[in-house]
Amino acid sequence: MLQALTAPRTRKLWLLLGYAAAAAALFSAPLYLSDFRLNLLAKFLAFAIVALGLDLIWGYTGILSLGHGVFFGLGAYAMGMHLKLAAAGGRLPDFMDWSGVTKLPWFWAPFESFGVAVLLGILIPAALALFLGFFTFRNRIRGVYFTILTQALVIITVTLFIGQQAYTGGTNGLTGFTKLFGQGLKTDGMKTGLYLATVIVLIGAFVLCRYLVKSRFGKVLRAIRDGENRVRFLGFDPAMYQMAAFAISAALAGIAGMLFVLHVGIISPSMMAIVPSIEMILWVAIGGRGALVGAVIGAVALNYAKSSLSESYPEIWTFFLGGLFIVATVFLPGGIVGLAKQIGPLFRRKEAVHDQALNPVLRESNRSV
Amino acid sequence: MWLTQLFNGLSVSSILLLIALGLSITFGLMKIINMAHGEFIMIGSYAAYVTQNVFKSALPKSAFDAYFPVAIVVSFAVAFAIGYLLEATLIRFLYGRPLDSLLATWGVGLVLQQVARSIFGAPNVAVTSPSWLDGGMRIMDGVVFPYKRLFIIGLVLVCLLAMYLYIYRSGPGRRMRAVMQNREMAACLGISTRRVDGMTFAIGSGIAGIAGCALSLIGAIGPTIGTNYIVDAFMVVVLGGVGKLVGTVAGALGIGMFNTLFEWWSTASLGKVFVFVLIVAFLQWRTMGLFAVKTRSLD
Amino acid sequence: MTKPSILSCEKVTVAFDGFKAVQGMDLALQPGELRFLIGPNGAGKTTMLDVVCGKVKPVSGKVTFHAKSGSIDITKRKEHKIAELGIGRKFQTPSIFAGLTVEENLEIAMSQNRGVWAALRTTAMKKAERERIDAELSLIGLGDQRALRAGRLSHGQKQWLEIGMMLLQEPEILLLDEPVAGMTDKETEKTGELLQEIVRKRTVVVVEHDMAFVRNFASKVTVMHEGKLLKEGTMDEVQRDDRVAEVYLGRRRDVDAVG
Amino acid sequence: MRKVHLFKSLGLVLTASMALAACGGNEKGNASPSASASPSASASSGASAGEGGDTVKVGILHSLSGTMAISEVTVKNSELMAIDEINAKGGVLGKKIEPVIEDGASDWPTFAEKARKLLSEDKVATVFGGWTSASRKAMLPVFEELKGLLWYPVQYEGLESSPYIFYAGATTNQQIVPSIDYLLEQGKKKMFLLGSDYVFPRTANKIIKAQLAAKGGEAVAEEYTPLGYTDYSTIIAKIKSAKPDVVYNTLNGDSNVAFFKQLKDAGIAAKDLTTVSVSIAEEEVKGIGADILAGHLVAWNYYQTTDTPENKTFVENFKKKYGADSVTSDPMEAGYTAVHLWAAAVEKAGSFDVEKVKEAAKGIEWNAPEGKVTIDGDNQHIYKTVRIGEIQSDGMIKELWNSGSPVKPDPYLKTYDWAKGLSGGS
Repeated sequence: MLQALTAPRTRKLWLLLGYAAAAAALFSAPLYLSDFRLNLLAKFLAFAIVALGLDLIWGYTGILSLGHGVFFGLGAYAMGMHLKLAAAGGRLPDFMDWSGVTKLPWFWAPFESFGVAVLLGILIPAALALFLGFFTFRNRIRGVYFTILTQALVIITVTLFIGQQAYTGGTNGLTGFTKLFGQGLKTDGMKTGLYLATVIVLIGAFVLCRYLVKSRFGKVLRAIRDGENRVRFLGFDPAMYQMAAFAISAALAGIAGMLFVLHVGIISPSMMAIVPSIEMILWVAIGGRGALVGAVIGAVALNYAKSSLSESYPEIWTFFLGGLFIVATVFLPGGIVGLAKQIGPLFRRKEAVHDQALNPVLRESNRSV
Repeated sequence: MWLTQLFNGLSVSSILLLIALGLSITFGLMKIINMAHGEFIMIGSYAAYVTQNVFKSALPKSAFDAYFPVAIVVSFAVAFAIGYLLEATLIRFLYGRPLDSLLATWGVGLVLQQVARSIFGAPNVAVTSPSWLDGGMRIMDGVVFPYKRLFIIGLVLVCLLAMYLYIYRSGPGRRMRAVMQNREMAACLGISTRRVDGMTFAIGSGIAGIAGCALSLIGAIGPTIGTNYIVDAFMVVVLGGVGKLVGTVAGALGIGMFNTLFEWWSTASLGKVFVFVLIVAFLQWRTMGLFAVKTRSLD
Repeated sequence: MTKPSILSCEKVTVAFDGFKAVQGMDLALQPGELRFLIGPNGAGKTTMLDVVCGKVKPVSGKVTFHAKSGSIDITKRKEHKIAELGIGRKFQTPSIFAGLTVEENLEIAMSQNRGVWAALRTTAMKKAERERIDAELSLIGLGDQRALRAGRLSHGQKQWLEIGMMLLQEPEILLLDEPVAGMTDKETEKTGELLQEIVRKRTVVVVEHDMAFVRNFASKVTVMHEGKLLKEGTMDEVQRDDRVAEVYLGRRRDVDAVG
Repeated sequence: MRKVHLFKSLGLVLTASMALAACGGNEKGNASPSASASPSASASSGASAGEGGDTVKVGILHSLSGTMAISEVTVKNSELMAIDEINAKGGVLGKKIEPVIEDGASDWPTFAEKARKLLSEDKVATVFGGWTSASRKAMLPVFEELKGLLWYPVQYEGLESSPYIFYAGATTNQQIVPSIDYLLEQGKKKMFLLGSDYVFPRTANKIIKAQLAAKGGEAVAEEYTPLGYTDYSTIIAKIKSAKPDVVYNTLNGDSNVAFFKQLKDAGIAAKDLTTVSVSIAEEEVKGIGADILAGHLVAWNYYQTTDTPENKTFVENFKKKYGADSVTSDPMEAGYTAVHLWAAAVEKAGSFDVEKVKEAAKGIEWNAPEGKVTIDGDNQHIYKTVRIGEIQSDGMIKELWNSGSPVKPDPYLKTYDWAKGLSGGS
C-alpha cells in the first residue's frame, strides 16, 4: 500500500496536499491562537523568510554568510524609519529632537512614503550585497574568508549605527511606532492583517525560491557549490551568479526585516549583530540545508523551541538551547529534513537512500578552508 | 606621546596575539571554526580567580603574590583538560566539516557560559593582581610602561616560542603537522591521529586558557567575556592567513597598530570601523590573508 | 605542416614562488590535430594546460588563440571568457558536479547563453537541447543513469560524464589531463573509443602517462622535461630519442608538488 | 531525490501542526511546562491565572543570560526578596504574590516579547524589570498598548514619562546634574567625558556640556567606546594629554573593569585624578576589585552604608538570603523599593486594577532603605536623595555629600534654565 502511495503521480498529489494543509493551517491560525501566540508565530514566519534566502546562498550555492543580520536590519530600519515618521506625524522623531537635530536629515525624507520605504527596504540590502559581492566574488574570496568578511561587515554596520545616534536612534534603535496607513498599529484588525500579509509574503518567497532552485539558474548555483572553478571552465562567470544569489538572499532578508518590525515594534543595532546572524544560520542548519522546506521548518521550530524553553526554564534555558545546537549539528547533519529522508526509506522498503544523496550538499556547504 | 602610542600599539597587538594564538591552532591548523574559543579564555580567567581564592584562604598572606605563576599553569591545565574532553566527545565528529564545527561550537559556547553562570554567579568577579605587577616602568616624564603590559608582551613571546618549538622542532609537533596536512598518509605511517587530534585541540584550548589568565590582569572576568574577544581573534587569524603562525603574528601586529593609530586620530568607535573596513579591503587584495598557503588543487 | 595554427604558445614561462614550472615553452597546434603531451612528473605538462585554459597566468610569453573571429591573446582573459571562446578543459581528477544529476551536469555543460538572466528565465529544456543531451547520453553510455546524482557514479563513469560534458560544451580546442588515469582496462578501451570520436571534430591536447594508450593513436607527441620542450615528433621518433630515454629511464628525480 | 517529496510534505504538515498545537496548548495553561522547572522558576507555576484564587501574579523581567546578566540578576534577587517579605506579612490585599520570572536575554526584542507574554498570557498585575534604556524603550509600547504597569529600577537618561511606567531609579536631575554641581563647587572645572557608545552616556554628556557651559566649567574632551570594549590604553593616553580635573565616567559593564584596571596600571591613582562614575555600585566594585577603585567617586541615591534603620534590615535580610558576602547596591535597592511601592499603592487602591493602582500611587510615601521616597504623581518618577560617595578599600562606599532632602524628579529638566532647548519641542 505504501508503494502505491509513493508512485510518481501520487507523489505530486501528496506534495500538493501537504503544502495545501500547511497553508490552510497557517491561514486559519488567527482563529485558534491567542493574540500573543499569533504575534509570535508571525515573527517566526518573518524569520522563515530570512531562512529561505540563507538557504539559497548557503544550502544551494555553498556560501556561508554570517552577515545576514545586517541585511535583515537594513530592511527593518527602512520600515522602522517609515513608522517612526508616521508616528511623529510631521514633527521630528523624538530621538532626533533630543540629539540636537533640528531638521529631518535628507536621507530620512524618502521614507515618509510607505511605498518608497518598502522599495528601499528591499533595494538597499540587495544593493549592499551586490556591492560587497562585486568585489569579494570577483576576487574569489570564499569559504571561511568570505564568512569572516561578512562578520567584519556586521561589526562595521553595527558600530556605525550605534555611533550615529542622532540619525539612527543609537543602541535604543527605533521604537514607539503607532500607525500604519493612518490606522492604529495595535488594533486587532491590523494585527490579523499583518499576520496574513506575512503568510502571503512567505508563500510568495517560497514560490520564488522554488522557481529559482528549479530553474537553470538554480542548477548553476548548485554546480558552483560543487565546484566553483569547474563552472568557470564551462564558460560561466560564477561571480555573477554568486552576486545574484547573494543579492536575492539579501533582499529576502530585508523583506523579513520589514515584517519583523511591523510585528515586534522595535529594531535596534543588536538585531544586526553577530549573535542573531549566527542564529539565522542555525535555523537553516537545523531545518536542513539545501531544502527550502527545511529552512522554513528550521526557522519556526527553533524559534518556537527558544521561546518555550526560555519561558519554562528562564534561568537555565541556554543549556538546552546550546545542547540542541550541538546535538543537531553533530548527529543530524541533514537537519530535520535530512532526518525525514533517513527515516523515509524505512517505510518505503526500497533501496535505502544512500548517504550520498545528501552528502554533496553537506560536504560542499562545509567546504571552506 | 608617540612613544606611548607605539607602546600601546604593541601592547594591544600582544593581547590580540595572545587571544588568537590558541585559535591559530584549533582553527588555523585543525580547521575547526571554534566559536567556543572565547569561552576557553573565560575558563582561563575563572581558573585564575579560583587559584587566587585558594591562595587567599589556604595560604599565608606572604605567599599570595606567588599565586599568579601558579594560576597560569592552572589555567592552562584546566582549559587543556576541558579542551581534551571536548575533542574526545564532540570535535572529533566534526573534522572536515568546518562550517558544522562553527555551529556546534557555538552551542558549546552557550553551554559553557551558562555553566560559568551557574557556578560563579552572573556578576563579574575580581582578581587581585600580584603586587609585583603593580605600577610601571617610567621611561621618561609622563611615559609609563605598565608592568602588566610588559608582562603580557613577555608572556606572548614565551608562548610563541614554545609553540614554535613544539610545532616545528619536536617529535609530537612533527606528527601534529603531518596529521593536519595529510590525515590518511599520517595514519598509514603509524601515527595515532586520534591522539594527535586530541592533543592539538587541547593545546590550542590550553593557550586560550593562558590568555584568559593574563587578561584577568587588565579586563573583566565574567561568564560572557569570551564574546568580547572572539571576533577579534578570528580577524587576526584570517588576516594573517589560516594555518600560518607567522601570519597570526603579523595579523595581530597589523590590527593592533592600526587600531591604536586610528583610535588616537579619531574615536574608539570610528577607529574600530576603520580597522574593519581596512581588513575587508585588504582581504580583497590578498584573498587568503598575508601569508597564504598556495595550493594547486582545483577547489 | 604549413597550415596556420589554431593555437600558438611562444616562450611561455610560469613561476610559482620563484620556482619555474615552465620555462620558455613553445607549442603550436594545427586545427583538427590530436597532440599528446608527455614527460616525467614535474615536467610542467599540466601547468601548460593550465596556461592555455587561463587557470595560471604566465610571467612572460604569449598564448594566441586563432579563432574564427580573429586572434586573441589568451593570457589577458579570464577563465570563463576563455571557455566561452572555445577552449575546454578536463581536469585530472573527475570534476563533475556531485550534487547534480547526470542529466543536469550535461545541461549545464551544454553550449548556451551563460548569462545570469538567461539562466533565470530557463526552467525547462527546449526540444533541441533535450535531443542533444539524449544523443550524448547514449554516446557516453550513461542513458540509464541520467537521473542519478553524479556523485554516485563509478570513477570511470565520472570520467565519461566529464568527457560528455566537454563534448556538449563544443569547444574548438579540448585539453584533456590524463583521461584514463585510474581506469580499468575495459574502461580505458572505451575511453579510447570516445577519444577517437572526439578527435574527429576538433583540436585536442592530451596529457598522458600511459604509453600503451598513447601508442594507439598515430599522432604527434610533445615531450616536456623540467619545464622545457625536449622533443616533438611521432611516437616512434620520440622513442628513439636518447635524451627522452635518459629522462624516462635514467636517474629518477624526486617528484615535487608540481606534477 | 525521488520519493522524498512525500516525506517533505508530511514533515511540513507535521511540523506546522505541531508548532501550532504546541502554541495553542501552551496558551491555555502556562502552568504545565514550568512544573518541572528550577526551584525559583517553579514559583511561576500556579494553577491560578492572574489574580484568581488567593494569589496574584507579578512579572519579573530581567536579563538572566547574555551580556547584561552580570548586572540584572542581582536586581531580580532583591525584587524576589521584597516579594517574600510582603508574602510573609500576608501578601497584598490578602493575596500572596506569585512571581513569574522571564529572561530578557540581553536582547531588546526579547524584552518586548516577554513583556507581551507576561501581560497577555500570564495576566500579571504588574511587571518589575529592565535595565538598559534600550530594553525599556522596547517594552514601553507593549505596556502602553496592553495597559500594563512596569516598574523600572535603574537610573536613566530622563526625557521620558510614560503613563504606564513607574521610574524607580534616578533621572538626570537626581544623579548627574547635582554631581556636576558638586564637582564645580569643589573647583573641578575641566572635565573629560568618557562613556560607552549608547544612549545614556550620550544624553548624559549632552546635559553635562550644557550645564558646564552655563556654570563656567569646560568639557575638554568627549570620548565613546563601543560596548564591550576592553582596551583603554589609547583613551588613557588621551586623558593624560588632555589633563582634565575630572573624568566623568558613564562607561558600562565590562568596560569599567578594563578602564579602571588599566588606569591604575598607567600610574594614575584616585589622588592624581578624580573620576566620578554613575554606573559603578557595590556590585560592580566587587567585580572590579576594591583595591583598584579605592578613592574614586560615584554618584547614586543609595549605598549599602546608607544609615537608615530600614537599610539595616534590608542589608541583613539580603545577606541572610543570598550569602554573607553578597552586597546591596542602588539598582537593587530601587528594585526592592519598587515592589514595596507597588504593594502600598495596591493596598491604597484596594484593587489590582492598573488604572486604580496608578491613581492611588500618586504621592505615596514609603520609608525605603535609602530614606523616605515619594512617588511624584506628575511624571511617575520618585523623589530621591542624591548622594556622592567615595569607594573604600573594603568595597563599601562612604557618603561624602548628600542633597539633604529628596529631590523632586524632573525628567525633562524643565526647572533648569540652562537646560532650555536640550529636550527640544517635546
